[in-house]
Amino acid sequence: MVKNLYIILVLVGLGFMFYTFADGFESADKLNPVAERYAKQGPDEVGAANLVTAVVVTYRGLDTLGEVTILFLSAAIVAFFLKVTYGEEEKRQTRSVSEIMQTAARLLTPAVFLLGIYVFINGHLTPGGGFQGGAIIASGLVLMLLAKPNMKVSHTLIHVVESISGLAFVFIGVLGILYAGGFLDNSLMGMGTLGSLLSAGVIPLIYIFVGLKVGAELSNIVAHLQESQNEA
Amino acid sequence: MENIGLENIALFSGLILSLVGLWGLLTQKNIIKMIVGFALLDTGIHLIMIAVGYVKNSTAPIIGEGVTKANAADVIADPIPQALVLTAIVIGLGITALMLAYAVKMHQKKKSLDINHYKDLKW
Amino acid sequence: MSEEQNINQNNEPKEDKFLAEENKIRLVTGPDGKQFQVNPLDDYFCDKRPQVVAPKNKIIEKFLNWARAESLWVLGFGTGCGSIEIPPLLSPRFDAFRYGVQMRPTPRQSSVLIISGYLAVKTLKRAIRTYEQMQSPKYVMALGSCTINGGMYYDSYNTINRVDQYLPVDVYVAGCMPRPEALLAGFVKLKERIKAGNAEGANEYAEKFDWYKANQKKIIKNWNMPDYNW
Amino acid sequence: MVGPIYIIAIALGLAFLLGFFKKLNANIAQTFMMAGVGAMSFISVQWLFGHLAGMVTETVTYTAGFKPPFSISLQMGAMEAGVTSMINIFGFLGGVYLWRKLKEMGLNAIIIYMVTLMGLNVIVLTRDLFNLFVFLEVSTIGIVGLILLERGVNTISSGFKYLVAGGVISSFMLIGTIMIYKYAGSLYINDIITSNIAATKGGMVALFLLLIAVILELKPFPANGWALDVYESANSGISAFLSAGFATAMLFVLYKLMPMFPIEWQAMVAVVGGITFIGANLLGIRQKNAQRLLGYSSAGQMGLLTAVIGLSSYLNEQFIFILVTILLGHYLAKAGLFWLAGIVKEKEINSWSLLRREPLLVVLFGVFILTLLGMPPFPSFFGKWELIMKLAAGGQTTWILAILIGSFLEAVYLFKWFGYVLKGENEGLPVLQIKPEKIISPVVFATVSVMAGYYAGSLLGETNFAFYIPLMFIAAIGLLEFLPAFVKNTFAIAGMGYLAYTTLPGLFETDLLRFIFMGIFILGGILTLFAGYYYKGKRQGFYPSALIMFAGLAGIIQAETLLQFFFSWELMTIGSYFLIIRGKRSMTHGFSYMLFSLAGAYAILAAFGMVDAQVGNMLSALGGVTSHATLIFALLAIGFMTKTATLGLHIWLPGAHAEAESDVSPMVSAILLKAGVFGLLLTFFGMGAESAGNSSILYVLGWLGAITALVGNLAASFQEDAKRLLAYSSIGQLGYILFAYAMATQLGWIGGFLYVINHFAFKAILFLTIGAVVLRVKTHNMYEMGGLIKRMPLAFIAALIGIIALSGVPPLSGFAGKWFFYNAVILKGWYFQGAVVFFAGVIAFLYSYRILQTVFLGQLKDEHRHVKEIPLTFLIPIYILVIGIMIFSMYTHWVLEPITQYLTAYFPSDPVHWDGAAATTSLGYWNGTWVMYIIGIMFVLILGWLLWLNAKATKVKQFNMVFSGERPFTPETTHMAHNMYAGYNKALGFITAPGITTFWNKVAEFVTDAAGFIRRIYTGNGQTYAFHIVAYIVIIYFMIF
Amino acid sequence: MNDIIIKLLWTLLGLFIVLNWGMLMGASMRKIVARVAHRRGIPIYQPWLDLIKLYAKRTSISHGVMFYLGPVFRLGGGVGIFLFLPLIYGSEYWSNFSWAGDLVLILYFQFFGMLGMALGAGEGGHPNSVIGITRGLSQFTTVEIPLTLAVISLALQYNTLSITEIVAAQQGGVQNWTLFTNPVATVAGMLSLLGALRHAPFNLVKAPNEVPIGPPTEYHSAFLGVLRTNGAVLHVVEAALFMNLFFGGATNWAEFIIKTFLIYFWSVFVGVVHPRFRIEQSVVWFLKIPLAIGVLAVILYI
Repeated sequence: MVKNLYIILVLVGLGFMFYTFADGFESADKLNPVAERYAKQGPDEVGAANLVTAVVVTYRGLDTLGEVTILFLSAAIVAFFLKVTYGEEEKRQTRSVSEIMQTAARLLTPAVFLLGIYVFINGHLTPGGGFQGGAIIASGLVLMLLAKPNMKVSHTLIHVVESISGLAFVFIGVLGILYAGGFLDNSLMGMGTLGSLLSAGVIPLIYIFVGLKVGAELSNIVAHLQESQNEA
Repeated sequence: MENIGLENIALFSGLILSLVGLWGLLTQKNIIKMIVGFALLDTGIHLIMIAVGYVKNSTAPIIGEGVTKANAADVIADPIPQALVLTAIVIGLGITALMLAYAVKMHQKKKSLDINHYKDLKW
Repeated sequence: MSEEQNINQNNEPKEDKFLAEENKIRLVTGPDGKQFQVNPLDDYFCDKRPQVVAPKNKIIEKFLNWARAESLWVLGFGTGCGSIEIPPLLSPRFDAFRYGVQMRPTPRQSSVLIISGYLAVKTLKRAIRTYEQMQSPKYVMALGSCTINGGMYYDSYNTINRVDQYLPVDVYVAGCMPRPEALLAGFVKLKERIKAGNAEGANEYAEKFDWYKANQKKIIKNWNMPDYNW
Repeated sequence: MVGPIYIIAIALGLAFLLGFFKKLNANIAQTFMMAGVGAMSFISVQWLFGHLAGMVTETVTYTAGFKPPFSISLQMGAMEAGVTSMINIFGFLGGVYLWRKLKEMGLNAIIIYMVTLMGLNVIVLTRDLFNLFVFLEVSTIGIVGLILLERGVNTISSGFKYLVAGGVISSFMLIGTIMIYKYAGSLYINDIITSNIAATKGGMVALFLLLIAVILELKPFPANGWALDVYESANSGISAFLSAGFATAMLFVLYKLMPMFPIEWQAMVAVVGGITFIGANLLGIRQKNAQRLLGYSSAGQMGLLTAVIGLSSYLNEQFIFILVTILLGHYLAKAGLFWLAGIVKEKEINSWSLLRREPLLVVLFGVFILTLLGMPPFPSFFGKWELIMKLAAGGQTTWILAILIGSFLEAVYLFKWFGYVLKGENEGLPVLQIKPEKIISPVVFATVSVMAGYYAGSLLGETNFAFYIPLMFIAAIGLLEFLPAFVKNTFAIAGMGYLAYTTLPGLFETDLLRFIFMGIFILGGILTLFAGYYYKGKRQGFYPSALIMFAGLAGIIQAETLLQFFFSWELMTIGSYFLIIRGKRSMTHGFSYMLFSLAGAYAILAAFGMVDAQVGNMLSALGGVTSHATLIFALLAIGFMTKTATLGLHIWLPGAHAEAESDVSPMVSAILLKAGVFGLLLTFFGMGAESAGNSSILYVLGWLGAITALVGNLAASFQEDAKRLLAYSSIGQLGYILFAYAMATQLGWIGGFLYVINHFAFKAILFLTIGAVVLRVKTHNMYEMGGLIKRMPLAFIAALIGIIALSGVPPLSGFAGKWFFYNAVILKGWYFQGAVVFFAGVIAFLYSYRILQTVFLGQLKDEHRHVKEIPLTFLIPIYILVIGIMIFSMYTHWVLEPITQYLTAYFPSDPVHWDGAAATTSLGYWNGTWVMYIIGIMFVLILGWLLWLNAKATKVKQFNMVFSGERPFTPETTHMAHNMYAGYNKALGFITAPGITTFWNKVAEFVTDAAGFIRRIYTGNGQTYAFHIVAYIVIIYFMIF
Repeated sequence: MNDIIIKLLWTLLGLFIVLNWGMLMGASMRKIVARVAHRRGIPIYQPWLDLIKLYAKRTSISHGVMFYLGPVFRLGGGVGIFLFLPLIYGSEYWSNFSWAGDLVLILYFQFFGMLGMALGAGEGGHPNSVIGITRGLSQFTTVEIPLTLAVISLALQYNTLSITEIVAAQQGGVQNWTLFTNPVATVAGMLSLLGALRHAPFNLVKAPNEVPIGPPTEYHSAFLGVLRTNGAVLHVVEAALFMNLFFGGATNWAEFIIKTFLIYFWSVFVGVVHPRFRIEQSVVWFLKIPLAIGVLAVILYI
């Protein structure tokens, strides 16, 4: 218990440290120069109505690439870590899934997938984007798995989707170096009209791939975690 | 303190949430609970990030209703923290997934989720 | 006690039941791992026979004998009960120093061996060794009747009767025990013998070595050593 | 130039591409991966060469076509090029090393490996704070994945601990980053540097959080338990990755971010680093597990580098050099050692003796250990040197002390380990299986280490090519290890001969002092090497070690700058360590030798630092020192006295000399000890005795020398081991020499020189003789010998002459020493010290007699009845020395007169007057030649007389002695040898009570106990480790705010 | 060259005188001891007879080369000291070869003989000899200390280490002797002399029956003769050394004889009235009072 006392003490100290952030914290009245430039130039330079998307995909595209990489890595590690040992699934006892659940899942899954796709295709226009869309797609998979615990997910499909989208992302990035201002330069394709679906250069393209990739990877993780229970 | 705004609430709750998360991480012996603590910590930080990006009386940085290219710079919130938080969430997700995978594997190895049972290496 | 009972020196049977353990032939491993035999009697002891050393020309020898006679270094070993009579010699009352008599603790430096009484078999061995380790010219003086004919122990199982069967005695001092005065008289006698050139006991011992040795070995069964102790 | 962005593109593209072919043949996949890593290496290396050649300048690559701060940019400067090259080359070689393992673990492992490597590259290159964070997470996650190459429960739990700790750290980093953004309005590092965000409290805290997170990633003591577990349990290739790759990148991050932080925090960074350096190395002392030990060492090295970064303001223009060389040393060594750990597969360091079955591995191990420790000729040596020099120039004495203490602690466990490798028991250990791909990488790194050392040295402009010729010669000999010993011996002697030919004539013209010492070193070397012809077989390792030592010795003499001197000094120490440790039971002794030597070397280093700060780096400028002269003097004296084994610092000597091989003992005793003397002389010559401080130190040294002589001689008298006796005698003799030089008068120094030459000659004779006898009789114990004069008369004569020279009996040269001593002592006024020295001189008779009596006289033992005379290869050098000593005794003035003239420059008063062979002082006179004649004639006359008298003496054997009418029992019971001076021991034995040994043992015990106590903070509980991290942050926060 | 030969002849004559005086002195000392014990004691010519007898022994044995060389070294040591010691002050003939070395040479030349004796005894193989030697060496180590200090004190006093000059400084009357000018050093030196001459209480080395006579246990015949010769020479030259150092030297033989006799008598005198020390006792004894006196002697002249 003395240990807990120490922890409390340390956390109180930490709180004290954090308090300096909170103390006199005030939101800025206006944007800082960087953000201001994004706000002013962004729509023209990037062509995305959603400025967050502009930042995420173009201005800080390398971050996004890293982000994708992290997901990719996590998926790879989980896959590599939780090697599934097939053949023992008979032993696994699963609770029977309720009828309501199964029916609802059957009904909702396509809708969820559709929503996910919508979200990432419109990433440059509305709140949302590749990650969000991908997550929605993966949640659709979770729903399926909840309904059918013994379902086998096609890893090959997932990998193909994952790899193609990942490669495409990098490829677009490299094209940016070759034909535009730099890695992941948005201006590879025409800007289009602000606010229309086919605008914002390569952003929709990238977001499609990111969405597919994120969806595939998250599905992959979920599937592996689920399957790993087969392992004794 | 009369002008406690949204951002202050977000910041405070973010800070407190991270402390709570840390507390959980540091005191809970169950590995799953530790991971939950970590998730809380993460979430708290995300809140802080969002709070930082807030500009007084601003709106979402999406050009559309009420936001035009011309006035965007004056009315929108800072888009950068929002972009960052997106990344941070994904990173947190990745780490959490890994932690869970580890937890699964550790449980498989020792049939225990008590962190105290994994002290074979020390000194 | 006849001459034919000569014991040859090197043809002794190797297995001697009286041979002490440490004097037996043993197999030893050298530091380089090679094995070889060590025969202590050969390797650790010199087995040369004593040689007769003829006196030098008369005049020089006369002078030297005078010096020898006046410088009698007595070995301070007590071989028998008579040794109790020796210490008083050095006391103020008798003061043997006056006659050039001095005590030495080691046979190497001494010229006179005093057999101070009967010799037990065990003691005989020591006495012989000691005598042999002295450097010639060397003299033996025997005290008391026991050394002459066994005295009261003439029939004892463990004492020898006549010392001159085993060692060349120069002077006998009679009495049981002879008093220090008698000892002094003995020294005077010995001096006279030396000065006269008659005290050639060492040469006699070397000459009749085989005879002496045979006598000695008859008494001492576990000789355990080369014949002559250098 | 291929842009750095392609590093990312190639890695990720390949990674995603490989994911495509899930069922691809692992070999092909891995080939792709290696090709990718190769391409990454190529990109960074071409940039590095571009920078080195001055073809390119610092280049910034923008992404997304916007300039920073609006987009993320990658900067490829010289440092970045270097660090990424290091990381990528490591990645490539590590990939080679892990080939089999990765293939076995499948495609995912291959992908993770490559992506992790890419992450590290981006960490280095990026100029965006958040991007840094993202790719740091990429690397962290990647490493967590790579940890899983091993699947033991310990590995997995340690991976979890790592994950938790990494998560906590990155949380703080994230808070810091976002808060910095809030206050700076930008994430571009250059912007943050220029913006003054530290002005606000919040900004400060934000910066603090970022800094502390970066520092925590460098595993600072004590908040580093989480990383140690990983080091211990992960695959060795991955531990290497963590240590050489990840840590390197993180260190660069710290370097990169440093300008962001307030300048006052540098001190904090330095302190944190310093504590880590000392703390981690302290705990390493108790560690038995090889990989965990390396983990501690890794943390320690990072601590040192952190400290270097924190101290950058003192290091000025040399900062980068220091950082890079030390980092390079760490990088090469740690990777190499972890790789070796994977080859050995033994956890416990004392099982590493099985490394000995493969000489190549031993060499590699040695290279890495020495690289890690900063020994010459490896790069970190120059880094540490410059570090100390600059710190000294900045007046940072405490820092010098801290760094030297840390280095010393590091040396303790590294050399303990080295000892196990070289000498540990390797019976019953499993067979060493070396896969070809595992050996390539260590070999490459070891080679790079050597080359980098040369390059670093030439960057300093101090070590010219000629300095490396001996080393190259040694390397050549090292390559000829397969040849039989006598061939190598011939080469070695030829090399020494060449050295003599090139150096001696020149020195004779210019500098008598150096000529004498060089003569001793070279002549002694040749003679002792000659004895080596005795040994059959290959004698692996002997010649390189011996030649390293001699190269060091020659280097000391020839050195002109402080660095050259120190370089050679360390070289000599290493070589002699290898030589000493060759003995059968010499592991512990070699170990303590090394520790004392290193401690001494560090004292010298510290002193040199102060000298360099004042008068520059020339050895000859020593005299110009003005401030702290006394401290410098004392430090130098202490440093050199560890080599001369002065009382208090002597405990290594007896064992080391006694247990060494027969021809090594004279090398280390007769020759090596003189190096310490030479050092002392340089100090005394250079700094003089004029100042009050120095002369009071000299006074202390005088007493110390006298007492050393007394205790050394007394202890020698009580030894049962012949070589140990000689070893203690060396202590005593070196005590005389110290005393003589401490007098700092002309007479004293003439005496000192005389003793130096004399001790060289007779100790070489004695050690060679006794060593050869030991070779013949296979025991050191004198009471097991005896009577050997019958078997080895020539050895006896040599020993007798040696002993006469030693004990100072006229007419041999030892007496000349005594004569000069008497005169010097009285003229100097050191009466009581002098009396102690003379007392010691008389005590020398006790052991002199003892060794002659118990070895050569008395009773020959059964087993030795057939031993042969000592080998001819020993006899020849011995008799050359014997003749030498005779000539020297007879014509002492041939040597002493020039010395007197030489010294007149320093002591103009000139109290000695030479007239032919006769020396005259104001006190007296002495004519060595006549004394020799007179004694010789007299001796011959008396001998003739006795021969005439005793011509016919019967030759008897050993038992023909008076034994009170009895006969001796056995030779053993008749040989009076054991506990020979029982009565003397009763009277004065208390002086030799091992108080000093006990003292040092207690010190060692205390240190290890402290380590054992402190390391209990590493409970093994991942939660506790996380708590440590948080507590560390909070504590440091409250300390600096 | 002629000079040297003449010198040599004079030196031989000196040696002869010293040898005979040594034996005579030894005999008289034994007479004195006898008188103390109420005996008449040996005839005064006894040492010569003993010597003749020893040289005239008919047989002898040898244990080896060093056994042979031991006595040579031993006598060489004694004669060597004699050679380097000026006997009569002011006489060129009797100053021997003292120009080749000085006090230090003589101090260290003592070891020459000791070493030889030790080696010879060792070659003899007898454990008792070695025991005797170890005792002798042990004792000698501390015996030297007061002497060393006394010599340092003298060197300070006279500012020279040359015996001739030390003697020269003491000329011109009794009051100039070191005995009076530096009594403390003299005391230290004379105490040291007790140990050097090895009379009781410092004669455990030669304990006659415990370790039969110690080092020379195995020596006999001419070997012993040589040793005894040396004993006679050495006692005189040691006494002469002390005479030169502390008692004004000698300007003629008569003075020489009287002074050496008295100096030697001092050790006999002490020996007659004292029992024997164990070795560790004697070692420690010299480290107490004589050492303190020696230190005092130096302190007084600093």
